[in-house]
Amino acid sequence: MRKIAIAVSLSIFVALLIGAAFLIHPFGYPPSPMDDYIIENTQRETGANSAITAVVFDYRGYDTLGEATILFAAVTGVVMLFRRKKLSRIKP
Amino acid sequence: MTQGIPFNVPFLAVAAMIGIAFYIIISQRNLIKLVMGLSILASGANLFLITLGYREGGVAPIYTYTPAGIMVLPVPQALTLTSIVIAVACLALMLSMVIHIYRHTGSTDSEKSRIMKG
Amino acid sequence: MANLITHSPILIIAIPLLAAFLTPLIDRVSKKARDILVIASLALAEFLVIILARDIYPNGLHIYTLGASSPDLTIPENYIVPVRIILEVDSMSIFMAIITATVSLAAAIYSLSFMKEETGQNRFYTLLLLLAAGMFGMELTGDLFNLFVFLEIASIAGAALTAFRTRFADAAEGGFKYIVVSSVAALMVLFAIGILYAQYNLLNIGALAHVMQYTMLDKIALALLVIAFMMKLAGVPLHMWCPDTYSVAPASITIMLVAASYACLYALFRTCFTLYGVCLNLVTVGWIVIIFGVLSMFIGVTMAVFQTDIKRLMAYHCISQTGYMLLGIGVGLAVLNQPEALSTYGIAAMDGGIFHIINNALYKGLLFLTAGALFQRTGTRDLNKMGGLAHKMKWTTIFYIIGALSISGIPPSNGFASKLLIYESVYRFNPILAIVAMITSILTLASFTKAFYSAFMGAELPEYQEVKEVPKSMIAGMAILAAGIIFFSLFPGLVVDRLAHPATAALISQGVYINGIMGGGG
Amino acid sequence: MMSKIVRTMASLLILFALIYGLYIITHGHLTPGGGFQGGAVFASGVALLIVAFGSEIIHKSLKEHRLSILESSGALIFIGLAFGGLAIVFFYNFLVGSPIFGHIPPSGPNPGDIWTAGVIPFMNIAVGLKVLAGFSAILLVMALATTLTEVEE
Repeated sequence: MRKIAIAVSLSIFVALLIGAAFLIHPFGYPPSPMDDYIIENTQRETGANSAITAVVFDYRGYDTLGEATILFAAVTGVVMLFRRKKLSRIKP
Repeated sequence: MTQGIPFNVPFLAVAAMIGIAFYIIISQRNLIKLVMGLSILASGANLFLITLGYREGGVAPIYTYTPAGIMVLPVPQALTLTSIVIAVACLALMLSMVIHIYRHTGSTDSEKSRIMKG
Repeated sequence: MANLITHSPILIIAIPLLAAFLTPLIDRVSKKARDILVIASLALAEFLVIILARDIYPNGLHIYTLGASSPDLTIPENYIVPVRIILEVDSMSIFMAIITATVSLAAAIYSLSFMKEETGQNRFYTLLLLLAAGMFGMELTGDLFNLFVFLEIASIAGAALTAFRTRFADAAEGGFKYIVVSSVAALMVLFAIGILYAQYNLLNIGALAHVMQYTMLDKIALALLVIAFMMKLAGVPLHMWCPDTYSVAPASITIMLVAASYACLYALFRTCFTLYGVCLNLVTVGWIVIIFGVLSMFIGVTMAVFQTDIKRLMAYHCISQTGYMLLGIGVGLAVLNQPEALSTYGIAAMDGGIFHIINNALYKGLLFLTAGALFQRTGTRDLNKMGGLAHKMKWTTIFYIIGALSISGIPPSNGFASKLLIYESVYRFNPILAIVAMITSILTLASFTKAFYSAFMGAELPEYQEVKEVPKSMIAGMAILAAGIIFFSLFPGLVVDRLAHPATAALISQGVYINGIMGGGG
Repeated sequence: MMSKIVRTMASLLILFALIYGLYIITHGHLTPGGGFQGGAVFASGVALLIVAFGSEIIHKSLKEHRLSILESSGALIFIGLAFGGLAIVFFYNFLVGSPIFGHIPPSGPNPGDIWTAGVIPFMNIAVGLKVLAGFSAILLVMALATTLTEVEE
């Protein structure tokens, strides 16, 4: 029974997404008020030639700070999970 | 600005990838395959973000020796950079936990390693 | 001082991050210095939250644009759309920041001695600080993609911490479930952000709310967002991961995960009230949230009654308490556009729901910490094996009684105050819901008295002869939460007027939020 | 531990991979690339070494606690640069127009000199340092975890 319920809900979900795919703006013509500002003013405001690096480190630099902490958390997590065991037992 | 079927093919590909990824996540019992399904979902999200930023006949928005032509949107590419690193971080953590589950229960089958019931 | 207040939204997030990056280096110098660094940074964050709250309640919104030439320059000169990331703190987000700050401070102090014998402690404290910074980041930001990034930080840090004690077999499984559910939820949030970005080319919540036309695509994005945040909140149909993860994680991490799920609750309210706000068909979305709430309430408590593992029992209660909040806020959402209904019971329901968030964070936190103390001393979480611990562990018993009284809503306690608010207003909205809420409260009382007798009362078991009280810092951690509960129980009226009511007013007034960014700005 | 040919080729190729990674990090603000991408290229070089020489030998020279010091210092430099502009606003680009790296390039297509973009090159290098140390630590630790049968309890 569970299998049928999953299959039905999944097919509805995918049909919904395909419907959404048709409603989104045509592939090559996105609305772009925010991005036009960035493209024009990158060199004047941030001095960087590459608009993408300017967005990553200056316009939305706070996202990249969050990004760096995600990588830091993942590395700390993995190293923590495989730490060598110099373990003293918890007193029962 | 014709909005015919051929123009929205990338978004259909994204919808197909999401459907496949959710099918894998729901139906697969082996934990490694479940992690693979999740990485498909993450790359589907990245594909979706990138295709949002494309402009007809656009070039990369970098001013060093740029050819002529309007420029592609820079913000989705920055968002995709962030979501790629997030996908890698989640993948590394999940796989190290699967290694631990395998080491403790001797199998990566999610049914057998179901230690906690109810 | 004024300068500190203007910069305080970013300092609340940046100081725990700075401390987290410093911990591995300081740890090589001395363990003591590392503990002092962890507690000092969280205490400083709490201090900043309090002075920001004192500045926000009198004069409303607080804007902080990152990277612009002045903190409140939200839109670049003579341009129509915000380009940079803007931190927008109103009384609802500062209310949630108070909860996060108190809970993470109590968790850090508690785990000083709870984690004394563990190896790899500096990784533990780094991730604890990152989890706190992730929650602060989620609550204070005004940018959708930023909300996704900090949601992801909280999920990864929480999952790694859940699997901290790798010697237990089920720790890695609990962590794995948490990270899979969080990743799927976060990617659904990312799809919704992509859909909204495709239509309006904006990422700022205020700017999006300003231009939102609620097309078919926006409905799909709303559905994705609600489902994703319900997964993170352990709303009933999607709650399977919650008991496994909460029962396996160390006690101080469990209360941080509970606070993280309330940060997701805040994100759900922010999308329903501020991002979509008036252009929603409020009755249907309100009723969806109510149905999630009632299901969580009822099924959570019925599953909890016959649990033997004390932390699984508390985890199921956590699901049912989240149901109360969803019920309270769902009623407020359902009547948002009927002014006379809103004024009579809508705002009271939302006040009750929001007040219940802080109550639950405090007493659920206290109960999980007492369960951690029991685990530390008896080495087991199984209620059948425990017994007669009241004689030896005085303080833990007192804290357990305070927590149990307020969770089951016994009159003097703060749990009762918020549940009363919810009962009254929900009864006027729809009597059946109020009756279900009361039955749930009675079942909660029943299951906690059962747990109390099997763990604390009864004859002294031979193998627990030499059990002695838990060390000082664990008692200090529990004392912080107990003091909060007692303060809220003595002055419920004061807290509702000063904390919960401004938060409700901030949630309802979408216009103030929008022209904080689009209107003033310059 | 791979065959002799693979090991010698790996030790030769590693130089180009690392140099290329550093190039991408430092020229982040001019050409496509930046801290994350350059760090990933650098880490792929380290992965080449781990595959060729086996993780135990690499572990002798590349301890993960030293890598975590490198990673924390990279992260600290990055958040320090973010704090640097706190006089005005948190993430303010305070070096634009100043003598160090402050040169404003002529708008429109230009050859692109490296002496531009204020704080961004330093942030690129800090993030690159952090990413390369972080990814190498993950690769090394996971390689060690699966091969080295460590005796635990």
